[in-house]
Amino acid sequence: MTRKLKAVTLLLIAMLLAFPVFAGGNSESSSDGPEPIKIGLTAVLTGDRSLEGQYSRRVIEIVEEEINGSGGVLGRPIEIVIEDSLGTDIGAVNAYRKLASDDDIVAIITPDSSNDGMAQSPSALEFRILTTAQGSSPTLRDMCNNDNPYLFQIRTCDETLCKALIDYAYEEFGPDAKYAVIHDTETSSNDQARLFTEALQAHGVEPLVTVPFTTGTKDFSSHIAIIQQSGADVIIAAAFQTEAAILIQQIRSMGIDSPILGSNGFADPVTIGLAGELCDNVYSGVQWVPETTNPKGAALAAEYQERFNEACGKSAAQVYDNINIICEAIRIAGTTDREAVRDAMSTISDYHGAITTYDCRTNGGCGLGGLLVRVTKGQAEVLGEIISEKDI
Amino acid sequence: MNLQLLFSGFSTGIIYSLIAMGMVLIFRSVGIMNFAQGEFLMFGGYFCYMFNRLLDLPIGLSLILASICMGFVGVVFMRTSYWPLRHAESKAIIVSAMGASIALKEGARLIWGAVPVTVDRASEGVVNIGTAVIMKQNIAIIVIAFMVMVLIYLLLEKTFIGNIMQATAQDQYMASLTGIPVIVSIGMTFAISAMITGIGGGLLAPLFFLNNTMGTTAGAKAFAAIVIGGFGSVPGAIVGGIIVGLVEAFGGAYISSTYQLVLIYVVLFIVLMLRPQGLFGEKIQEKA
Amino acid sequence: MMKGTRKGNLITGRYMITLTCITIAGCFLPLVLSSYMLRVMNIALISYMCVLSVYVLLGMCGQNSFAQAGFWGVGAYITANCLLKLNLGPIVSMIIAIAGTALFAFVLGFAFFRLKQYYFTFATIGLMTIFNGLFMNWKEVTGGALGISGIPPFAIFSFEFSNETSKFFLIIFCAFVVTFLMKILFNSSLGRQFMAIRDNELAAGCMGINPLLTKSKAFAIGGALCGLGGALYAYLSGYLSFQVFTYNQSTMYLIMIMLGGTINPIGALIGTMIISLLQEFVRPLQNYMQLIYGVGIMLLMIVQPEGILGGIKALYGKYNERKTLRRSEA
Amino acid sequence: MENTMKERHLDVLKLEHVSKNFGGVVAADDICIEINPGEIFGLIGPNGAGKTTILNIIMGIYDADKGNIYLGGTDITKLPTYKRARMGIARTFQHPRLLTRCDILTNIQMGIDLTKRTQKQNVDESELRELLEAANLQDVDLSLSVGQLSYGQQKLLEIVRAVLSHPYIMLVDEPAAGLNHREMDYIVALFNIAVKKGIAVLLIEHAMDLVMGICDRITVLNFGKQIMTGTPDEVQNNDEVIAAYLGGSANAED
Repeated sequence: MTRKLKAVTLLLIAMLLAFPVFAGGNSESSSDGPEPIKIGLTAVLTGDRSLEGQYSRRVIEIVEEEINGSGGVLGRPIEIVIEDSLGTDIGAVNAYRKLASDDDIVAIITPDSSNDGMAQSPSALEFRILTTAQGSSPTLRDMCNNDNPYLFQIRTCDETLCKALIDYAYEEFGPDAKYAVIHDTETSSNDQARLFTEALQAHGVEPLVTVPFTTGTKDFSSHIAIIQQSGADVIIAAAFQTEAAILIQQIRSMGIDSPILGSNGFADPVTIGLAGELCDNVYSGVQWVPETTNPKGAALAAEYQERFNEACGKSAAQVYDNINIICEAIRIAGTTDREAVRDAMSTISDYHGAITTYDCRTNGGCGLGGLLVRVTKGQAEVLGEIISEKDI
Repeated sequence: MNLQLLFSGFSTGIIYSLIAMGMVLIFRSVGIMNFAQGEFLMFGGYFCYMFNRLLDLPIGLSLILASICMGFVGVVFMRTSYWPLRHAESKAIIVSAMGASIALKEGARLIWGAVPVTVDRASEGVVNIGTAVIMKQNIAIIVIAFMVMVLIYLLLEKTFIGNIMQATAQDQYMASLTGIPVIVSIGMTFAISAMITGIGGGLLAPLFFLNNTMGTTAGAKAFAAIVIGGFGSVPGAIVGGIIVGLVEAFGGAYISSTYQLVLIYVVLFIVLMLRPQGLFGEKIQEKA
Repeated sequence: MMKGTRKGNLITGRYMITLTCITIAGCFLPLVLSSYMLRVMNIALISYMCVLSVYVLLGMCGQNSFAQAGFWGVGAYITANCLLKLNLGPIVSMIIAIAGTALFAFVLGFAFFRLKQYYFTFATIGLMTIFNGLFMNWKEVTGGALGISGIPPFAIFSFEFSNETSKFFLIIFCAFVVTFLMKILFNSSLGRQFMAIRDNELAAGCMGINPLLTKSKAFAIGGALCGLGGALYAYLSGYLSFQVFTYNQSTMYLIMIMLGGTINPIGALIGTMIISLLQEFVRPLQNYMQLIYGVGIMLLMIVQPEGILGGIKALYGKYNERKTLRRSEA
Repeated sequence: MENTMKERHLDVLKLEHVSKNFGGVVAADDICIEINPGEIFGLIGPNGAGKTTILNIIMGIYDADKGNIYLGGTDITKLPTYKRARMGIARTFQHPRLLTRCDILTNIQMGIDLTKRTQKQNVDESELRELLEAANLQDVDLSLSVGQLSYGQQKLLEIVRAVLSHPYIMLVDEPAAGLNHREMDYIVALFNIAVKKGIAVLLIEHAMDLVMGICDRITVLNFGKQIMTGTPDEVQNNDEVIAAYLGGSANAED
């Protein structure tokens, strides 16, 4: 490396590093008009779960236009500040604390995973900011209820959806149907498998076999072979979209066309996009499908499809609801003071969002319901709405 | 049931062999393990997706075009990540390759988005042999991969270009003395390595779908394949890859489905404890 | 020890620079930094300890291990279990974590160091995958995929290190002590044995050094450092999950020490700070952050293959050569 | 420091019918050598005669196929290298193996560590000064990096370190290769100090004037076979040796 070339490259790196400093905060800080109300969002923009980040980044445009178009909140426009949580606890906590130490941030939304929510919980207690969690596991719900008054689980707990799906399946396939369970050992899939099994046991039925697999497994032939041997005629499965699509594809290609009761990843537009027609005869108790019968949800799905030419995913609908419910709390509180907004949030008892209705009187499991869907001819067909009451 | 496991294990295994072969070619020519080889697999898959789904070309043509593009990617990778560091310590080259793998992962996400995608299958449908239902795609993978290996064998052993590449691999300094343009020869080695692994990506896509981080786990398994097969030996890499595939399939079914990935490395340790230089490798001779 | 003519040659005087840097940082940073940047600095200092373990293994002993993040996890989970399940005191738990991880690494060393060069490195990649698999699936000890939450902060007698600044003082104190121990190790006979093995294992054998035992000792010291890092991380974050103890984290440690320079711990400190701050610094780039980050690592390697410190040493080397020439002419 | 070896046993190092072949190539064939304390024992022969192989067999880097090796009466044939070193064998290499990234004092300290561990004695400053003066290294700044020493100085430093570890015997592999005459005298000075301490020296060397000058006895090897063992003048007049070196054999005399 000649000396001159080395100097030039060093200069290049220095410029490369200095650039973000000048870029400063987010680009679209509007100068004219009243000060915008800032809401923080930590999302996984890079790495394995970057799909969630992509949905969150895109739905923010719709939400900001919608709310600011209709006069904003308390007469002020809102601005969503997004930080990348890099898919690890450390990344999630760093992103959270960066947002929290900016005083005009009123509330923060966690990434779509229970792990990240639990990792951010101690920081939420330290900064005393309203934090809405997108994770769905019961452990997160208990943490919201007991340990952290600032943490609200703005999501339907898996328990409600899994129980509703199993109850429906019990009627549909009759009492003597035999079940096998296959699930990812990742946090939410792990819980969902346990909840499916408990719901079955409530009906006095035991799953013949339970086959766990680690996240990122690609070759399920050995797992499906175990299920085939068990002679089950209904398969219960819990996994993320990519593994779900691979699993469905391999089950169908091995000639097994028994119905599959899947977690919310199984009726997701991405899964259907990948596995296509093979997804038929898959039942799922989900938060969200683009073909939702919920009026607000249908409007959001249409707007998202028209603007991005892509089906609106679960993460997008969730971020949409989280932002709107925070704005609702700010309207009730009448101020952007963090304590007041938090107290206002716990008064919300019947908020109709794009996914379901929310009751935040207790922090855990604020979402009350979801949708029961079956995939036919590559389309998610809504069989019915799941709704449950919150025992306060 | 075992026949199904055999075929699916064999077909995934042979993909790992393709990655491992790509790595060994680079290792033999420049003496370092390429930590970004997994990303070649992913890029090959995405190129195939670009030709197949975005430009609606048939899958066969897409695979060929994808591997040609991968050839260029291989050369560009060599020029930016290896060549400026060829006189530096091997650890510096490893770290530079790691930096490149992070950049390649993010680059793929920015170009093709984060939504997992797929490509058409090389051959549709299934074949029933007795009770076993075997996807034609698995058979197609084994056939195509085998043809690629034969092609590479012929290129390396029989052709003039092959001899040049072998000579540079043996001793770069001597090769340059005999008039071989070393940068061209190493460039070709990287190109061929990227092409082989890229084809693996195109073949794997219909089964396991493409996302921008699929390269890392595949790369780690290819490492295991190389070590089991023995360092620096191409047949070792091929056999090692197939062993990894089979261990994954049968281990998952009979031993424990949760620790499937871990089983591969347990087998790796057993092989290393019995034969520290792997099945085909030569013992590392330390000179006094 | 022989009292040689030991002058401020960069190679031997390096420890003073590292120690002074840490003490200056210890006094000024808490006043300057916001609590967000303080958390980034805490995480960086914890990573510094794990990068020191890579320094001992790679810089001193010439063995490249990818399993350091795994030992970091082992230390963290031991601490969490001692605190929550066996409800031992915070200090006792930390000591058990350090000793336990060190012993575990020492025993593993005997199996792993039968392998040479590349084989050892790839065996540690396998070990890292096994660690991550265990952290994710072994429910009783690691809480499985949900991890362990509610870990109480560190406390001595009655004083609890609960807020960020007090945690910072705890961590930077440990960093200071650990760097000082490195200084003692480097000048001890054990340190010299490590370097003999790094330069040529056979020649080391000819000087009465048992390669297998000495390399296992290096692995044990590396394990102890990662155990301490793990314990401090448990106290700092209060929540542990498998997402953090991954293969990528181990590669991050290698990148940090390669950027800084493997010759001495100041390289480890520089490398850790550059990477940790680089990651936070490019946050405003949002979508392109990791791309710039990856390219940045490549460029830094191309410009300075021996790491920042290598460059400085090269400059110093030239100054030294002139000094010897003058001497021999005189 | 009086060498205890003298009272304990007659010969320091004994090779009994040692032979070694690498897949057909005979490296050593039925070698029998006995070295007494404080004796300088030469090992000469044309290139490829198997001299370094024998050194490696004594050191345990290669295992002997047949025969045993005794160090002061104890059988060390099966021991690993580091155990043999601790029992009192020091070794220098054709190309110096020093800690390249450390300073000179650390390299010297390596030898002293071995003494402290094996004989629990500290090495005093005077002994080090005496050796450095013999090697004309006394005015070199010890905190300099080893890389800044010349090739010759590095070889001398390796011998100094070997002596400092107070072994019973030193295996010295071609110390004079690449050295000028002035530095060869330093080697002779260092050997004299070693002999004074009762340390035996097994010397491999091509520089005939050095070998004939200082060796008490010499063994000549050719293609792994031991042609003869004797005093320097016996070796010079033995016609078989001359044939191996000068006359009939094809390899050129270097």
